[in-house]
Amino acid sequence: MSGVVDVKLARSHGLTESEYQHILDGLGRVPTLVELGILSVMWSEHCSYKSSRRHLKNLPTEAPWVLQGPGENAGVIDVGDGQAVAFKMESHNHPSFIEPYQGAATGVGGIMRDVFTMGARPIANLNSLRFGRLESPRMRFLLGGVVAGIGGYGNCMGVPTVGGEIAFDPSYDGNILVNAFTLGVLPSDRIFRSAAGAVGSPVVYVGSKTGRDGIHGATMASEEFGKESEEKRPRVQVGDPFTEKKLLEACLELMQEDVIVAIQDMGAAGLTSSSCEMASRGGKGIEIDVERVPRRETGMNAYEVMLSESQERMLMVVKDGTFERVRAIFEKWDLSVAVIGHITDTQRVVIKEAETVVADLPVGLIVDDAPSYDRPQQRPNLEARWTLPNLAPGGLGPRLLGLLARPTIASKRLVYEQYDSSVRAATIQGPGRADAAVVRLPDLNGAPSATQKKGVAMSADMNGRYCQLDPRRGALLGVLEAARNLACVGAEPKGLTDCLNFGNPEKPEVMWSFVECIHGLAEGCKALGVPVVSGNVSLYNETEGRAILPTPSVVMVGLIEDVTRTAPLGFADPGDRILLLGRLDRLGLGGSELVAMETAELLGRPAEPHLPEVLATHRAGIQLVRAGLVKSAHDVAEGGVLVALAESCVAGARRFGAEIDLPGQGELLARAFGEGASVIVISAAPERVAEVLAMAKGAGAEITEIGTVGGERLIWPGHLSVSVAELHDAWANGLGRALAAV
Amino acid sequence: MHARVLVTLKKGVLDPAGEAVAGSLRQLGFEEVRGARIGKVIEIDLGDVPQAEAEKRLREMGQKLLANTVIEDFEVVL
Amino acid sequence: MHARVLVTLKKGVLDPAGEAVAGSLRQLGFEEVRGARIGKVIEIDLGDVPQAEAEKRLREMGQKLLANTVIEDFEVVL
Amino acid sequence: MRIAVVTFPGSNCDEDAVHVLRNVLGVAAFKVWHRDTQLPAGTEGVILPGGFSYGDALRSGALARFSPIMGAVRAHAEKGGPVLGICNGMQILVESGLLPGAMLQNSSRKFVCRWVGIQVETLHSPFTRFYQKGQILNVPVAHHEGCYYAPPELLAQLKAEDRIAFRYQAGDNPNGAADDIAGLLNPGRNVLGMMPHPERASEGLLGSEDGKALFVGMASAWAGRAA
Ligand SMILES: Nc1ncnc2c1ncn2[C@@H]1O[C@H](COP(=O)(O)OP(=O)(O)O)[C@@H](O)[C@H]1O
Ligand SMILES: [Mg+2]
Repeated sequence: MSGVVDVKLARSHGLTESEYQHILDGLGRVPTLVELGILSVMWSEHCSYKSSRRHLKNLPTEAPWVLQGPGENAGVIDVGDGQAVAFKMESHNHPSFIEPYQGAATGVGGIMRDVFTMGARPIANLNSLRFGRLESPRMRFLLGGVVAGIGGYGNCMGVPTVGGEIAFDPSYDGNILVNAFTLGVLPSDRIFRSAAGAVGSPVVYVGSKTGRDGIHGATMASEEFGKESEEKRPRVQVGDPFTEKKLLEACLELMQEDVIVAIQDMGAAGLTSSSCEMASRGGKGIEIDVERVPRRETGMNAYEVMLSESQERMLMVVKDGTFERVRAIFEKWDLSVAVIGHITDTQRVVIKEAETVVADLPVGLIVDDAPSYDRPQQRPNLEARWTLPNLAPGGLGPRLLGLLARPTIASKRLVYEQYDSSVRAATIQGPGRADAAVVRLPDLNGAPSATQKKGVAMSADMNGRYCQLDPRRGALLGVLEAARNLACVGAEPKGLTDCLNFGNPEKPEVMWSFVECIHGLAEGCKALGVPVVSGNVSLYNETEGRAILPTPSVVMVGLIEDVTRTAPLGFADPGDRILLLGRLDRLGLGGSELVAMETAELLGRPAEPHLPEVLATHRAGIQLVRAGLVKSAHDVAEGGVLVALAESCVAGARRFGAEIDLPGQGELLARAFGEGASVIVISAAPERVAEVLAMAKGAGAEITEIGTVGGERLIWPGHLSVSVAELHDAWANGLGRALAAV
Repeated sequence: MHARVLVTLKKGVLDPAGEAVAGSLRQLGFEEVRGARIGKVIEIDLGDVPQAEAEKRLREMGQKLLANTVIEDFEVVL
Repeated sequence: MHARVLVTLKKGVLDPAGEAVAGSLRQLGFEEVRGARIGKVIEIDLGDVPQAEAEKRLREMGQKLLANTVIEDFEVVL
Repeated sequence: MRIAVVTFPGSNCDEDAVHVLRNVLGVAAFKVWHRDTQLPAGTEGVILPGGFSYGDALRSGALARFSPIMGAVRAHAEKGGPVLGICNGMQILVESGLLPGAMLQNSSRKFVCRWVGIQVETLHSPFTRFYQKGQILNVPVAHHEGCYYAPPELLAQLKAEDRIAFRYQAGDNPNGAADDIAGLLNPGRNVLGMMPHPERASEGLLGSEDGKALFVGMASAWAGRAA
């Protein structure tokens, strides 16, 4: 790289001409190379949120139980009895497309660091994945690599991966999505934050040594892929979960003592963003000597040290005079530890290389003056796609089997068996068992407990197809689905984290869908009383001009007071009665899996949710599960009610048939395969049905008895009769066959 | 014909396993060990192929499958 | 001094990874591949050590740590 | 009853083992740091827990075997004290020669985590004495290198000496282990290595209590004979 800083070099750093001019004006001089590097990453989309910031303000972030909303490494909510949970979701889409194993692994590593930086012990991971067509060998390679990478990192850390979602659509052919979520627990009165403390306090570096990994990863995540992305390969970082496990234990050990004033992980943009953010959040200045940064490679210059994205590193400000204590703990765990600078009152970020100042920038210029754009928005002609195609009538059986075998719907066992889902001896509902994952909370110190009654439930959801057809309604439906899943395990929703994956925001139609989706998320969260406490934005998911479906993934977190009272999704005993909570006639075929299967097109408008009904359904679900009145609960989602029923038949610990009669007179296909908000399939012992009906009605919900569990076939007299063996085969082997077929 | 393809991590790419092994070797008394890196060796049985042809084919295999060229280099040993 | 220790699975020990690689290679059009076995190469930086001494030490490392001689053979390459 | 659970760098099931002993069974249990050279006075049993000691560099268990504490673990085993290696703990026992054979990568070449049925093959050990012969235990596995390997002579010997403690149920072998071996004993029958995780199957709430009796057996085996 040439050392002459000019507009050309600025552009190669991803800065626009006017952004560069802004720097010249703000500084009153030409920046040094190190300064240019710092400003370019801090002003990248990934770090500055320059296209999204003003719109994120529309999300509701408050509730009495929120202890930390957006703005820190993770959000924190109070769960009572002195305990809190910290959680966040983050994307690693671009790195995973380039090197799937390491990209996904470092994504998982990064989000766990965000959570334990807050002082929380991670107890559960989830992930939300999107892939393109599996017919392509490259896509199968990406899927295999991503799954192995997620497992490789999480398993080694000893944090169970208990749930997630995977969906497939051709729009992800050139940009897969890898969104990783971690939840941790901490004492509610001991949250660690990142605002720099008293002037003169030492700034301490701990963890791995710094190498030339991923220099400029943050700018990579802020660019559209083109042909030349191939050449950006060596920027990929490599994860080291063994070191992160040691870092986790060492940090939590140190956090037991009164030593740390501020702590911030080094994620995207590494030492640069961690130091600038600490200074900014504390209203202070910071001075760092790069010569003192522990290194793995020789000959690194200040630019490289500041911009390296080597993983498994943390920056801390500690109380004066406590460094020896810090050193003892980190050396016990064989980790690097060094004082690399101190906090100042100058409100400047000063970087030295021995005695030479290589960067001296006002914190305000880096953070507060970062660009913020109100990008133009343009509503596309959505109506053009809202007309449903004419589908041939009848043929429910073959259609049901076809839907069950669709990779988006079929069993994900091939994937989740590669994740350790039971480590920590606290997994009550693991992957594939129930609509939401359920984990028993540990004791106050984070250790497993046999007496703890409380648990958390988590569900990851979002349907990009709905969001493409109607962004606002699609995002709302995603939030409602997450809450419905929580209701199925008896959990009260308490908080949400999101990961907003979109295409190029400089395109007005993409920008419009982004803004609309935020409104949809906000509407859902407000209706449910659920605050957004953390999140992440990933833009430029676009290759050669083709954007992904708008995918504002969410994970909703709920609380369960008594973990002995949850419900699985599979039927439990023959003779049990099957009931529907909610109204089937509210569902429709717009954007449905059935239409996608039969037309390979995105058509129709997703069904409108009726919020009061939806809330009543959830309320009834939660009450019924908590009362122990239902033996199974499963929400109606992709594929509609027949798919949900078939899954309850074959996905549980034992397999059953059922005989049912779907209510209503609407069009048969819409009744059978319609999608939308608010329907849950439950089952109960016949002698409890009267109580079930009474409780559901008491909660204001619609409830209908539709049939009985038992037999060898799923039967809807006059319409459908398929053997359990066929249903199971289609569902259990669908993904495997899609992966094996060439 | 039997050949070997050695696949090693590119310079600068972190090798945590190698570092752990180097540390253990030193602890075991091999203090002269300054570092270790762990790669793969793939031994391939090719049947009767002329050497020049084999070399060309093995390079192709390395490129296409055996090495992950994002982070690894490879070398053909006949 | 840089040295390599090649660690390979003993004959008779099943190597599913090697079989998978051979299968994939054939699928990619390398039909001449009759079989493949996957081992490890450990590259060690030894500093300044006379060759004979190095060889002896590396054999010791192989024996003690680098290979599990129940299932693996090793070979020192200087 | 005092059971020591060793924490190696990278261990991640140490807490779970302590939890089951302390919170479920009321047995005194405590963690021991791998760099210690002695087990605390009064130690009656040792558990090498699951996890990824040293990041599983080279081979699972290859580096942990040289941790300073392993001298004391070996001495404890040689005196007849019970030693249980679970998952990574079994890999460490095999690498260190306390158990014969070797571990290979799963035949699927993938990490596998799922529930399996294992059959109790012998009651002659502190760990298995409270089971029924042939009893099926429902327990999870979670590993990448769980394929137990033994040359034919060794296999024959293990069988002849009744040292196979657990076998995966026919058709339920998750890793390709020789002769479906899920757990095996040393000649003294006081050292058990097993790939499945009994500590994750000791509370009904988590899906199974079948692992509990193993810890009860271990904890009471050597009562009063502590070092
Ligand atoms: N879509 C969103 N919704 C809510 N909060 C968000 C969203 N995107 C980012 N945030 C918040 O903005 C802050 C910066 O996020 P990020 O740059 O991802 O953090 P980190 O530096 O830890 O990677 C975090 O507090 C995050 O929770
Ligand atoms: Mg962070």
